[in-house]
Amino acid sequence: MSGYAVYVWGSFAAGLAVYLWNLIAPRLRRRATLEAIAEAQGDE
Amino acid sequence: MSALRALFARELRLAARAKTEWLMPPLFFVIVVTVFSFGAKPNDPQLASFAPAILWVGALLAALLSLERLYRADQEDGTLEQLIVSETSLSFAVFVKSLSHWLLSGLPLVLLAAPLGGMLGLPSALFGPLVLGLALGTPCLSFIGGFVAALTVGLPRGGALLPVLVLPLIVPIVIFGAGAVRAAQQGLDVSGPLFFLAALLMLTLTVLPWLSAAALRNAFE
Amino acid sequence: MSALRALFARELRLAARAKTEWLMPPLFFVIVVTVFSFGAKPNDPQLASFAPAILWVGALLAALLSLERLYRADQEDGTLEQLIVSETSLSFAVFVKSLSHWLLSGLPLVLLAAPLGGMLGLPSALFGPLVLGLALGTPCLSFIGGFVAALTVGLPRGGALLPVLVLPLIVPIVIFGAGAVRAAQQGLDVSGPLFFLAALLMLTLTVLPWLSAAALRNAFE
Amino acid sequence: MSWTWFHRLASPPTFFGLAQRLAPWCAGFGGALLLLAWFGGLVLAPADYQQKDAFRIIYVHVPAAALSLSLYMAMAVCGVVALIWRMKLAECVLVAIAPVGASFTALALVTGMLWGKPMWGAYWVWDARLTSELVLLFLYLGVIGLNSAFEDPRTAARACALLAIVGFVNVPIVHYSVVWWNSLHQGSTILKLGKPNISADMAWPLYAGLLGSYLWSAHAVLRRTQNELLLRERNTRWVREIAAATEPGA
Amino acid sequence: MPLLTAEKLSVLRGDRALLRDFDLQLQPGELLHLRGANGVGKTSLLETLAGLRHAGGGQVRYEREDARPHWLGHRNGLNLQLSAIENLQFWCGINAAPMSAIGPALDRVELPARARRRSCRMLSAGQKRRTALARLLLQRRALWLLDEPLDGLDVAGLARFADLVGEHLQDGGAVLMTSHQPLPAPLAARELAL
Amino acid sequence: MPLLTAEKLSVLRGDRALLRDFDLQLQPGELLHLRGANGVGKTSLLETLAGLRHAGGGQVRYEREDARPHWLGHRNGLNLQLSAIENLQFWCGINAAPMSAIGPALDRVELPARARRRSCRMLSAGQKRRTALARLLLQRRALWLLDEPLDGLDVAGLARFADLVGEHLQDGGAVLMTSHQPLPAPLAARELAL
Ligand code: HEM
Ligand SMILES: Nc1ncnc2c1ncn2[C@@H]1O[C@H](COP(=O)(O)OP(=O)(O)OP(=O)(O)O)[C@@H](O)[C@H]1O
Ligand SMILES: Nc1ncnc2c1ncn2[C@@H]1O[C@H](COP(=O)(O)OP(=O)(O)OP(=O)(O)O)[C@@H](O)[C@H]1O
Ligand SMILES: [Mg+2]
Ligand SMILES: [Mg+2]
Repeated sequence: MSGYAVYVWGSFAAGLAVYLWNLIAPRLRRRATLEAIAEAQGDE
Repeated sequence: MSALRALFARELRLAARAKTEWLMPPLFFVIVVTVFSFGAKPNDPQLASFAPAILWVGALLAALLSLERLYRADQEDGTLEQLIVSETSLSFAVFVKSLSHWLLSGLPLVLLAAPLGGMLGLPSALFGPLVLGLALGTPCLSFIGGFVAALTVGLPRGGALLPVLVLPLIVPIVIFGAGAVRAAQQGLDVSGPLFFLAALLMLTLTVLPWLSAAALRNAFE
Repeated sequence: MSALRALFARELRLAARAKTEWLMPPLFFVIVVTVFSFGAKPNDPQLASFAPAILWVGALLAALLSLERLYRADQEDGTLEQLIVSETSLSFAVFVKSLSHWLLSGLPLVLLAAPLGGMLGLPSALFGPLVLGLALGTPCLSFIGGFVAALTVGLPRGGALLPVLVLPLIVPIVIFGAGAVRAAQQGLDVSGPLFFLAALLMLTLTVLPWLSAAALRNAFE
Repeated sequence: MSWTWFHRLASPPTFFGLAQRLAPWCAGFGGALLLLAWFGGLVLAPADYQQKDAFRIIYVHVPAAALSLSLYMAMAVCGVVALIWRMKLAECVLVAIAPVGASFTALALVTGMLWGKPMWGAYWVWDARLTSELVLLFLYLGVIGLNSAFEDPRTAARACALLAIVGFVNVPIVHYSVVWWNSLHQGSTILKLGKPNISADMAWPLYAGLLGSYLWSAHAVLRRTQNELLLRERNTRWVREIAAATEPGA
Repeated sequence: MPLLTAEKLSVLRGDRALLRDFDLQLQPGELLHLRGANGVGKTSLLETLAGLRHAGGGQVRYEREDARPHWLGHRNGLNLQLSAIENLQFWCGINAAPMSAIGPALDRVELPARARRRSCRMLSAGQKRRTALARLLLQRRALWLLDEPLDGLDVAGLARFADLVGEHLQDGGAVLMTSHQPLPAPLAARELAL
Repeated sequence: MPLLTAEKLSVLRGDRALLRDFDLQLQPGELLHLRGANGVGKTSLLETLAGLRHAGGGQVRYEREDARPHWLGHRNGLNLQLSAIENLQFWCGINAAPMSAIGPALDRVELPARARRRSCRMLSAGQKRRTALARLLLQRRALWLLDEPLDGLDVAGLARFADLVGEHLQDGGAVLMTSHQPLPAPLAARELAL
């Protein structure tokens, strides 16, 4: 990488993190939300 | 007409009641300038080149200090709900309130800018763009700040959020305001940034009162 | 013991309620630095020499902005009168409240000072005096500000009066704090200003809670 | 012209179902394009004659930067719709966009900084493009903060709508900053329509990455919108049914 | 012609519907006393009728497009730093009412002369409530929407309130109010329990 | 031995003396209902008796040096961002009362379960007042000083209030309260008109 490895790989790593976060975070939220709703239903 | 008079009279009366209120923004302004001059080496020529930034940031922060209170008391004592059901349009009331905020906290800074600039070693040739820029920019600060105050009035801890919301919206104004002085420092044409400020002011004056009124109505719910 | 826990828990809970509140003070500082940097010439290397002043003014302002709210809600919703008739001494409650104010709005700045100084181009050799000064000075800001907030809590527009009363008390702190960094910049001894700040902090911590409690009692009437 | 299709689309259960069907396609196509783009960018594309391999950062930086602006624009449009028609769906989309937009803005800043160090010799300079992009991040964070500060989600969303609309002034500033100020940052060439001055073997991974990123973020926004809808409609039958269906053992 | 019509009104708070398909008509001369347990939604309903809160569905109509009700909520709408007179002057200006109405209005609610010129912060709870009631007299509006107007009023205050409302009804106005206590003596109200 | 003694008490507001040489004794089991026109000085007197306001002369004594009364003023003492339970937890901590008292106290004032865990901002006026009343039950204090405690309470709320006060009196406590409306049914009070 002509001496720029840190910067290039750093950028792609940051990119990977952000893309993955955008995949996973909504999914985790979805699960938490549905669990909370199901739980609230159980209460009633 | 009578509504205009009533709104103005009330704001001025309230300001007059707290006898030292009008003192606060200039005082804060002076202190910011003082801290910066202490921070620099005595008689540092660099101070002059930072003068526009210092003065603009001081003006900005001084405006910020009083913004949180703009609608809070009105909301808490029920004045806001009475205004909503009144014959006067809420956006007009918002307009007058923001304008009086400027008169009480922005205008003194405009008047103080030249002497303080002198203290910081700013050449007097630059007073023109400095003062003109502040005269165009500080009303924008009052109206934008008023908008954010309206957004956060329903929030118990809105105060913490307010500066964080105001500052990004205000950055363009500081950029152009301080930019005008810098342009003059470098012998460039100052009319560009000043026209931009004037355009921003027009936009602010015409659009923000409506949006602020919508924010206030929304906060009520 | 249980009173200490209850007071702390309440302050932290209130801060946590607005889920992003803890983000706000750091964000605020970053924004102040941003605004200032952009008011100055782009990429000006002289910015570094103003870093201590910018950071100290930012700290001051952050303290000022949140101080007005320190006792106001408690007074308006009747918590204050309940505290007065409670088993817990008012000055103890005041101490804990001021301390949590510092934890929530002063400490983040202390932690952020070095990275922000770096962003402004401050040499890392100066981080020591900067951070140490802020660590000693920001609690003073919280306690002095809390005292003045107590003095003015009964006043409807006390908020406006507050900075006017606080600033003279606080200006020495800011000047010594920024002075320590400047001394280090010039290769002078920094212990003088720092000892002064430490002494002021001791005085503040021991005396002001009592005075604040007296002010709150007085404000009730 | 009939607006019934629009109203039907805007009804929460319909939109939820639509998003449920659309989202996997967005993620699938987007992911495939992104893989292709990164492979192309990291392996196939030749090194730049000036910047050498550092130029490869473009394949992360430019899509992120373009998304940061596009998502803000979408958010402001949703704000207008939410305020004028008081439409619940628009409120949900608005709130859903903010974290996605913030993440891409942060990515644009980070990759820009990583690119700036080798090219300009500093991670950060107080330059118009950089500063206005930082302000964009603050605006996103402001929307997120404002949204979380209100207890009632509808009040929160409408406050966010107003803020998003006012904050929109910053978007042209970011875009034109390189024109209005003499900036260190390079001007718009690649994203300009017409003939881009970049060689084809460098260009195609970039365009694939752009398209892939738009699809990827569309997926995130759809999913987040679904979450918002579930939360706000939690007392309706259709949500209860979904919740019951996903409960293990139910 | 009714002064106030509510049709198929829904009142929402948070994600809960307090009222659904609520219908109401208020004729000139009518006094409606809204009752109900704590938290049943009286205040929310009144705020919706006053136009302070968006209806979750259905609609509210006044006699004419531009008619506005007088609204008195839990909060008095008095700035505590201004005196009673200054507060009323402000509202006269805002609503284009004649300033000359202020003195007589304060006489009607029997606010002592001493209490009129000092800042409202120095008034007792009942005195503040009386000042807020005086605002209703500055300007004729046919419809009054009052949320717990009797709060804090002493025996004489209740009698004055009865006078005001009685007169307003005779003039062809209508009043919709909530109260947990029975209305003062001569007032005869239609009761509506939520 | 009286739970509260006031001797030659003066109550000043601004430059005016509202009361002079006022004497009062409250015995265990006694309920005193303070009445009087708006602005006569009931709130000021109660605040002075609670130790919130300096007496302009004379003195106030409790049963013991360190005895503290329960105080309930116009303001509820509830932080609006915290839930009813969180507010009461705070007061338990401050006054070294057991946390286990919270649930039963809220049951006694019949605050619905739904309303206990959401922030007090979302409670209706009467629900807030009930929560404030629950604070009196967290911890036994012999003397209760209540300023218009009936404000905002619905019919059921008044009945609950009567229960609480009745029990407190039977336990040997004393209550001094103001109210412009008559006290709810079974309570028999000594009346004192200012
Ligand atoms: C923190 C630093 C940086 C930030 C915040 C930043 C921000 C941005 C933004 C917002 C855009 C999109 C503009 C638009 O769509 O109108 C952009 C585009 C771009 N940036 Fe950066 N940038 C940074 C550093 C860099 C560096 C160091 C380079 C290369 C030396 C670079 C190269 C580019 C290129 C090539 C484009 C595409 C321009 C086009 O449209 O043709 N950026 N950047
Ligand atoms: N800060 C003050 N300075 C001077 N006078 C005051 C102040 N606050 C109240 N007053 C006056 O003191 C008197 C007594 O007020 P107080 O609140 O004790 O009356 P109250 O009997 O409780 O009336 P209400 O039945 O309306 O609650 C009133 O006439 C009021 O105007
Ligand atoms: N911001 C809010 N979000 C959700 N629910 C709320 C909110 N504010 C109030 N509520 C709930 O709405 C219901 C109705 O409140 P409202 O104030 O209209 O009652 P009310 O009939 O006036 O009661 P009261 O007799 O106590 O004055 C209450 O149960 C309350 O808990
Ligand atoms: Mg109510
Ligand atoms: Mg009273």
